Amino acid sequence: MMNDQPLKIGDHELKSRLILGTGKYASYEQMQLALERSGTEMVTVAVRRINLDRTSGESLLDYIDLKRYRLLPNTAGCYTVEEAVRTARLARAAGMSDMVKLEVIGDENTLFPDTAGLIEAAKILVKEGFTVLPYTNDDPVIAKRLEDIGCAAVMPLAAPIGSGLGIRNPYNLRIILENAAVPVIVDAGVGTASDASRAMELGCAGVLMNSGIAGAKDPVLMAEAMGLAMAAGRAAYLAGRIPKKLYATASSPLNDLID
Amino acid sequence: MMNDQPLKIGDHELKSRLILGTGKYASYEQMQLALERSGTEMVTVAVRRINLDRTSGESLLDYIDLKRYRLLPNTAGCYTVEEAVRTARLARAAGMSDMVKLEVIGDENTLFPDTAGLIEAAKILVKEGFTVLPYTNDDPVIAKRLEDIGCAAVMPLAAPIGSGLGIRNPYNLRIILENAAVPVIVDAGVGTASDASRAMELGCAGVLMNSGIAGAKDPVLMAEAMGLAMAAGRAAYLAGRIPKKLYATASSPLNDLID
Amino acid sequence: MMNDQPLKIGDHELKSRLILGTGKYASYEQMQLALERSGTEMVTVAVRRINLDRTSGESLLDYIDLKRYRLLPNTAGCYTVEEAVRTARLARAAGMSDMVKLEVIGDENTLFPDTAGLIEAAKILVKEGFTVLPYTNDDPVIAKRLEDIGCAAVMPLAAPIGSGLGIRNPYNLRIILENAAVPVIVDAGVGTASDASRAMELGCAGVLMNSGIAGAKDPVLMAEAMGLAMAAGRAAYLAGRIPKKLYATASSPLNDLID
Amino acid sequence: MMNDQPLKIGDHELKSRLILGTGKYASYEQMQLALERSGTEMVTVAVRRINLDRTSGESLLDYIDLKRYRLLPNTAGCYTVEEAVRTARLARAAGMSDMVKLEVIGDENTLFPDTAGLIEAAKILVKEGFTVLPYTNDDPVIAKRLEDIGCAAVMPLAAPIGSGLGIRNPYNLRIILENAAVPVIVDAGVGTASDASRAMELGCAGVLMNSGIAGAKDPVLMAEAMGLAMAAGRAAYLAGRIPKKLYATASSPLNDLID
Amino acid sequence: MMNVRLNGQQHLVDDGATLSDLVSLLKLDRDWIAVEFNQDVIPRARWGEVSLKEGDKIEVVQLVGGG
Amino acid sequence: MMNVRLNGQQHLVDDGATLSDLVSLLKLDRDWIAVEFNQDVIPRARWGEVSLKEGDKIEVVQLVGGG
Amino acid sequence: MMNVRLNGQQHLVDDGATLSDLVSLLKLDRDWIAVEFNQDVIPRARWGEVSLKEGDKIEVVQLVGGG
Amino acid sequence: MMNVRLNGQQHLVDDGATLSDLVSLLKLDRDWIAVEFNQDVIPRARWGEVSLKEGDKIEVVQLVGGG
Repeated sequence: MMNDQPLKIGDHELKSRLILGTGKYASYEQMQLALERSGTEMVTVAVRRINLDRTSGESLLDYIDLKRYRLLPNTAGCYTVEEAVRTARLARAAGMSDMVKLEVIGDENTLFPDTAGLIEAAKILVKEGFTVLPYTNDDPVIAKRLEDIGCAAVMPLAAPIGSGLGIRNPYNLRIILENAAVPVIVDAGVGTASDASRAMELGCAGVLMNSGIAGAKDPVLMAEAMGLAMAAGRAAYLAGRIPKKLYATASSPLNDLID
Repeated sequence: MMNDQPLKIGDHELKSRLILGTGKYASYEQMQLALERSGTEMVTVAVRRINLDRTSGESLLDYIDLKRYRLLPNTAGCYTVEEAVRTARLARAAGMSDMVKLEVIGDENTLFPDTAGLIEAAKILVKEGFTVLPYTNDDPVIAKRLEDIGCAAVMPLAAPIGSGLGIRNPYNLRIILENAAVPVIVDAGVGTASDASRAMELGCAGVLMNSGIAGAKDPVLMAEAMGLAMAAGRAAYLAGRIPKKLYATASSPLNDLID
Repeated sequence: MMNDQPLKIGDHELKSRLILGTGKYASYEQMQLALERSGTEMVTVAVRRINLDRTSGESLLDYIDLKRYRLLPNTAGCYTVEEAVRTARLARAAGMSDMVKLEVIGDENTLFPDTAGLIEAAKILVKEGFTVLPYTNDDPVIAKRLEDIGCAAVMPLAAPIGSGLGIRNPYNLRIILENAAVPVIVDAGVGTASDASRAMELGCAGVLMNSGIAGAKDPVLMAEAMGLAMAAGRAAYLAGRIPKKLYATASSPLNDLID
Repeated sequence: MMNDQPLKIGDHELKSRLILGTGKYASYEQMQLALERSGTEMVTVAVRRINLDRTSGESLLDYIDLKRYRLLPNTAGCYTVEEAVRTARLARAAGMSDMVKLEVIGDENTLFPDTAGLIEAAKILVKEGFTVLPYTNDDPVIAKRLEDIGCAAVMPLAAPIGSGLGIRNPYNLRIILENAAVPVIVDAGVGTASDASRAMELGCAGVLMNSGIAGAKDPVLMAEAMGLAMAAGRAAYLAGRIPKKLYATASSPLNDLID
Repeated sequence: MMNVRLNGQQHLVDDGATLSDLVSLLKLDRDWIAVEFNQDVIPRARWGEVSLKEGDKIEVVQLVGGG
Repeated sequence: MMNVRLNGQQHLVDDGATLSDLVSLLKLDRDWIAVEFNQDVIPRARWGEVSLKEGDKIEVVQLVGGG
Repeated sequence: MMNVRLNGQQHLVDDGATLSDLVSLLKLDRDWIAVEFNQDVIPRARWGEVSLKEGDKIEVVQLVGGG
Repeated sequence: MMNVRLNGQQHLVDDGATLSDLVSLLKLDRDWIAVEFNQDVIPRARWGEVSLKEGDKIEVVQLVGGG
């Protein structure tokens, strides 16, 4: 098997370059199997109020082996800098992790980030010692700014969250990649295995996904597909693909034909 | 790991859905490693005159473990029905296999098939008991005709041989797939891992490639990438991807946010 | 306005490079207006048995000014060489034109051509002095063969007839264009104005369409759109577009900024 | 010819939906011809220091008939809010127009906007009574914010300025269009005629371009192409295109065939 | 009287009738139609020379809207 | 007894109760939850030191599935 | 005489000169140029009212081709 | 001695030689090669039965790398 560098995010090292969300599975058991089968080593979690009226019953964390999976809390659902920052702090207090997938959402229909708010929140959290992984749009200027203020990675969307549209603008992604010194992780929009491979072939450091797996007809099998696709895309990137040409080149010898 | 049906071509069954060419490697050793790493179980070979002036030295077949790999001789380089049929017969006599990757080439710059000649040659070889796998263009009418005359599979090109352009016309491929009762194997044009995944996600039964691997900077690593990509694409196809949507759907809960 | 060469097909010369079908309009009046507004100079017509039970009433040709529009009879609906050849002969006898849009259909769901039959029929009709414009797939080998046997143009499909999918495989079209000495006219599949422009920008000599106009919500306005799009695409092709680049180049001066 | 509404930007009305830049032409004469041939009614101009060492000679404005063309001064080259605002004020003083194409550039390689600065500058200028047309990225959240603060239009890029890549992300553009109450004008990235048509077919209110014309081999002919393409795309949008389908639909009658 | 097959249907015509007679009887506009007689196209100028016999197959076609 | 605002709802607690008391009363698993007290996060170790007063705003959160 | 900063360069003007004088001296076409004086835009109509002082910063701009 | 055409070139063989003799003389590995004799493929088992005559055309092929 190929020898690859681990993915370094801040002080953390990951062998698998696939980061998985834990939302929207039919059951915790299904999620657990999907995580396992995907080979992931880092999973996102959301921070939510405890519902005091419900008997708590089982908890997500009963199903996540913390020796195997690192937690990456998110600030999903936050529409302001203040909410995002407070949520990140709560996540750190709850999860004992300094990492945060920072989301400051700008619009509920597209779930596109509010990039100005994102930068402001990132500045605050970097100063407080967080390892910040911001969910951002695919704008190269924003990506560079996030890197410049100390984010540990930048996580541009491939397409809207849950849309399954795949990499809508590989051009912007290429520009971001050519100019980034921190890992570029595609976050959101991946719909199927080849989307994940393609992100890696472009040179991305990793891919974060949730709906593409949890929403598949068979989420556990799709998790396996995504794990394989990440490895495939990474290997293809490292292996160096053939150039594209309009015309053909024979793969069998041109001489010694019978006549 | 996923439970998948084997790929059946005539009487033959293959667990790996990747078929590899054996041409254009830097050395037999490199080819051997690439075959191994890819997980393939069937490899194409060409039929050529023995060069009587050269001391023969090593032979391709010294490097192909026939217990592990089935041979699929091709008729590459044949521009007429007669040449292709004679070459197929020689291949059968030499290789003790009844399978043939049938090529009747129509033009040396594109290496597109001469589909009329292809159909004629296929008819002859099917009658002689060959298991015929024809290399064809992506025309649904031709594909159907090849199936109707008894070909064991149809192998439309994704793009010109060696071009690395990937699947140029997924629409035609979909039409071929929806109307075929025999395996549809993409043959030629695959440039990188995501191309292979995408072919499988469309529902293809397999992919045949050579230049995409042999021409990569690191062919052995690309072979591994392709093996993974085939498994990824196949699993994604079986798992059933999410539908594509223009707008977003949140993957974290919408309720119980702090305020 | 630009000075362009006329489109020469056999002995015929056309200023407009748009060829229009006359089928599927809501009324002859609508068709008449659409033809007018599009600027076309050549229209296709089908050959059909006179229905002896119906009182004939108005005829298509009452609505086509033959001083303005040249007729291009087609062999639509023919599935065999014999039917196509007989239909072409009848068309010539009826229409006093030696031109024929030759169709030999291979399959009723895709309406893709039967290319082997097409070549056979074309040979016969060329020998009989017809100016043959064959509707073909986008296979470069077939296109070259049609040219070699004396067709006056080749008319590859952009996508299935009536599908509106636009140019599905510009790569094949480019190869056909680079190798053709006769006019290459895109026939079928154009759905909107930019599809027509794109065909012309690739270097096509013309575009033939019907459903894209007749099936639009406002066929007369779409006819105008298509006429404009043809002129736009042709002019852009002749004007020589800028090369594509990943990064930006300023269009305002970089010096003499205030500070 | 079609009856279309004029494009309204603030208090201004334009019959042509094409806005042209005036930079990078080989000569003022060439620019003048290009403007004429394109049919545009509004042209962008930049604001630059008068070079006191150079004998001034001819001026751009000697070649622009102000009865025919409205001026749209830009703030190209401005990297800060302050520069952009000062430049806009100077433009108003010089050009007696209250319109400004607002640019706050974020990066010199991509010329992508600094969207946070853009919003800040737009706020100031709207308050000062300017009709602000901001050059922005294709982020729906930013577009909405610009509209909310009173911009008279939003002008998302199709691709980097001068890149000629065309509409890289029609999905984002569609989302912007579905949510905008002000005109959406594609600004930058258009490389050829079909790109312009496509923008209009998506429902854009207009297109602004410069390099695509000035950088063509024959700028005057390309200007004509672009003018035609705008009209074609607009007409196609208004005419309502046919839906896309995978399979074919015949355009000639299916009955009354000979047998 | 005799039977011919006209556009796929049985049709009665007078003994000795020509293609030209048939076209006249059907009241067809002679321009823009074409006639096939036993699978051979007969030019307009020769319609009067072709006499019909029992069982002949005749196709009379016109140009209609098509793409 | 006094009223505090807990997770957006009114909640009665004993006079002098601390955050720690509150968490115990709610029978919450102390691991993997976090507490915000008037918009400041209070580390687990300091929950015993923070006494509640009428009108205090408390958020108690946990980690749940999300993407 | 005194020094002002005109378009980024040192420039000598007469004592008591106005913006209007400066524009005249430079032989500039008054239409289609604009003048910024210490970062404030001065409308054409008021150029005569603004007297220059040592060290003033003046920008005189025109419209040029741009996209 | 007589001349045969072997793989496109003239080749001298003994009178009465068979295909089997020819393959032996060429020191070819009998596995994985195939022989065509005047455009007919001759199965390995029958190489000994086929005697060569002046002008016969023989193709001896092997499997090589190809795609």
